[in-house]
Amino acid sequence: MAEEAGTGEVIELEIPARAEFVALARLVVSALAASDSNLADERIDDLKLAVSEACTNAIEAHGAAGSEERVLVRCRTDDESIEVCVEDRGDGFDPTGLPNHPPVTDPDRLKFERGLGIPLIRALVDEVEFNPTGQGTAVRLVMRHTAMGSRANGHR
Amino acid sequence: MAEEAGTGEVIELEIPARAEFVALARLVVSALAASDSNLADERIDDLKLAVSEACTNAIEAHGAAGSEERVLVRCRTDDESIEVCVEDRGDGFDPTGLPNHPPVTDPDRLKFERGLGIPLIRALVDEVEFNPTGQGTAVRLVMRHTAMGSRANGHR
Amino acid sequence: MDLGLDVEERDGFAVLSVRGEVDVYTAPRFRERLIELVGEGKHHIIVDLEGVDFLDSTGLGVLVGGLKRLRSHDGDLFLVCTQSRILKVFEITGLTKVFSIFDSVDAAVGGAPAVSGPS
Amino acid sequence: MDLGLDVEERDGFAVLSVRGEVDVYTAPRFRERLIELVGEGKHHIIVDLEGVDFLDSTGLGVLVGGLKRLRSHDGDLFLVCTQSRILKVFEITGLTKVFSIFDSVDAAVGGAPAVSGPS
Ligand SMILES: Nc1ncnc2c1ncn2[C@@H]1O[C@H](COP(=O)(O)OP(=O)(O)O)[C@@H](O)[C@H]1O
Ligand SMILES: Nc1ncnc2c1ncn2[C@@H]1O[C@H](COP(=O)(O)OP(=O)(O)O)[C@@H](O)[C@H]1O
Repeated sequence: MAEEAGTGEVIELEIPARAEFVALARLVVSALAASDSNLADERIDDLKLAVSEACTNAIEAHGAAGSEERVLVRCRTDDESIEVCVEDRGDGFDPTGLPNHPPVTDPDRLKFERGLGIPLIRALVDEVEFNPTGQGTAVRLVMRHTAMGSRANGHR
Repeated sequence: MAEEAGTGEVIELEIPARAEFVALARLVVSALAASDSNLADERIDDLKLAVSEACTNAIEAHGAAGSEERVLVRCRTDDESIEVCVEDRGDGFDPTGLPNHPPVTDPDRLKFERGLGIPLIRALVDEVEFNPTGQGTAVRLVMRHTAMGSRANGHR
Repeated sequence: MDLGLDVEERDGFAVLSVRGEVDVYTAPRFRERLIELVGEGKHHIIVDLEGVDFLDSTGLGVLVGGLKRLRSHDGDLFLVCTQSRILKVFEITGLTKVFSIFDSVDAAVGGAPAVSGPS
Repeated sequence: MDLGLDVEERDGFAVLSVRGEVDVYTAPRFRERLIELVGEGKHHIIVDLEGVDFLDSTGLGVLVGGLKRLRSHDGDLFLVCTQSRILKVFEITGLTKVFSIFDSVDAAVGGAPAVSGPS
């Protein structure tokens, strides 16, 4: 849709903080990314997955905080990249303080059914920031047109 | 997506007032409507077309008014209906003052390549309102679950 | 969003096959292609809408404009369409009485009676 | 959004074929179906992911939970997956070393060497 767009088009989607709406965020982001002829299909899939993880976390944060507010997904496309910002009104968290998983070779690894979302996000997109907003968290995901090497092996 | 949703879920999409983004509005509305098991496919198509017409008019109104602002598409789903409101920042208009087309049997009918959007909208949805907002126009489209008879023949 | 526009010659007709979504964004390309064809002297055009997933009033406007242009050259514009959701748009706007609509390109080329059209 | 969950018996394995998108919305149904199967005494389960269009960390969590549960019954959970975009999710998270992943249900049933898996 944005193939001939100028720089800095902004598209916003606001969804209820409920699990069934994450699919809508994926749909919008992948349609936008697909209209950007500078992004390969594989990188569109990566962005879609990262957005899905961020929206899932946002919705869970609203659930934990008892917030009835909606989650905002703001997409910005320009000549160099597509940026997706997922803003929630949850209680925030410290992304540097997340527990490390045991190595996959350790049988204890199976104790961890959760905690895979943020490592995935970090591995999939070119840039990620977790910003406290005062009211919650804004997760900013950037996918650049010139694949600066997807960081598929860069997670810890 | 909203199949198990309670009443009054609100989803908002804000798009740049550019022709290439109308497809995104269609995509969101049809995904939402499709997740509502109470709407038949045919009525989903009707709503999608009506929304597309309203967004096209909104974008053209922004173009005419020189507005750089975005167009807001607000969807509300509840137990009885799906409602889509398209809000623009254009110069407004009088929907009752639109010219009547010559009857289709009149050769002069071919002079009219335009003016088909609002008659289509009126015919496709169960309810339509054109509300001046002070800053532009809000077009409210309602599709009810119990087909109260699509008004396919009710246009003038 | 891609709009497919393929042209083929069939027994003196130019058959323009449209694929994808015809809306305010893609309609200008459709209009230009039609005008180009008329400019090349094709005055009997069949527009095949079987591959169209979506068509709104902007698309109808392009077709009405094309028909007007062709009539002024003593030509004609036939449509091929069997999809009910596309036909519905013509019905609501009364344009089934303006366009000759056929079930297939073969029917349109072969001069079969139109499924609907001007009387 | 529908999640397809079909179960079939194959030579002592229960084959659970998943279709559609596995995310935070649909994962609970997937988890329940797995737990149900284990409860019915199926301790050798093959999860066929070939019909899955999307799988996120919630889906991975369901599979890890299923594997843990089956191992505690001396059973196992095998995966069938050849789609690169789905395999990628297992690779990034290191789970290719945790699950035995096969090219086809036949290969998984027949005891062919896994394409990847715990060493
Ligand atoms: N937007 C957020 N707001 C508050 N806490 C968050 C947010 N995102 C992540 N977290 C915290 O970080 C943890 C790890 O997240 P993640 O890696 O996605 O795994 P999971 O969601 O499966 O626990 C979450 O359990 C949650 O406590
Ligand atoms: N949202 C709007 N804001 C301002 N004017 C509008 C709006 N919607 C429709 N109009 C006016 O009504 C006219 C008829 O609209 P429509 O029936 O959709 O046909 P078309 O857009 O092809 O002209 C438009 O040409 C425009 O002048």
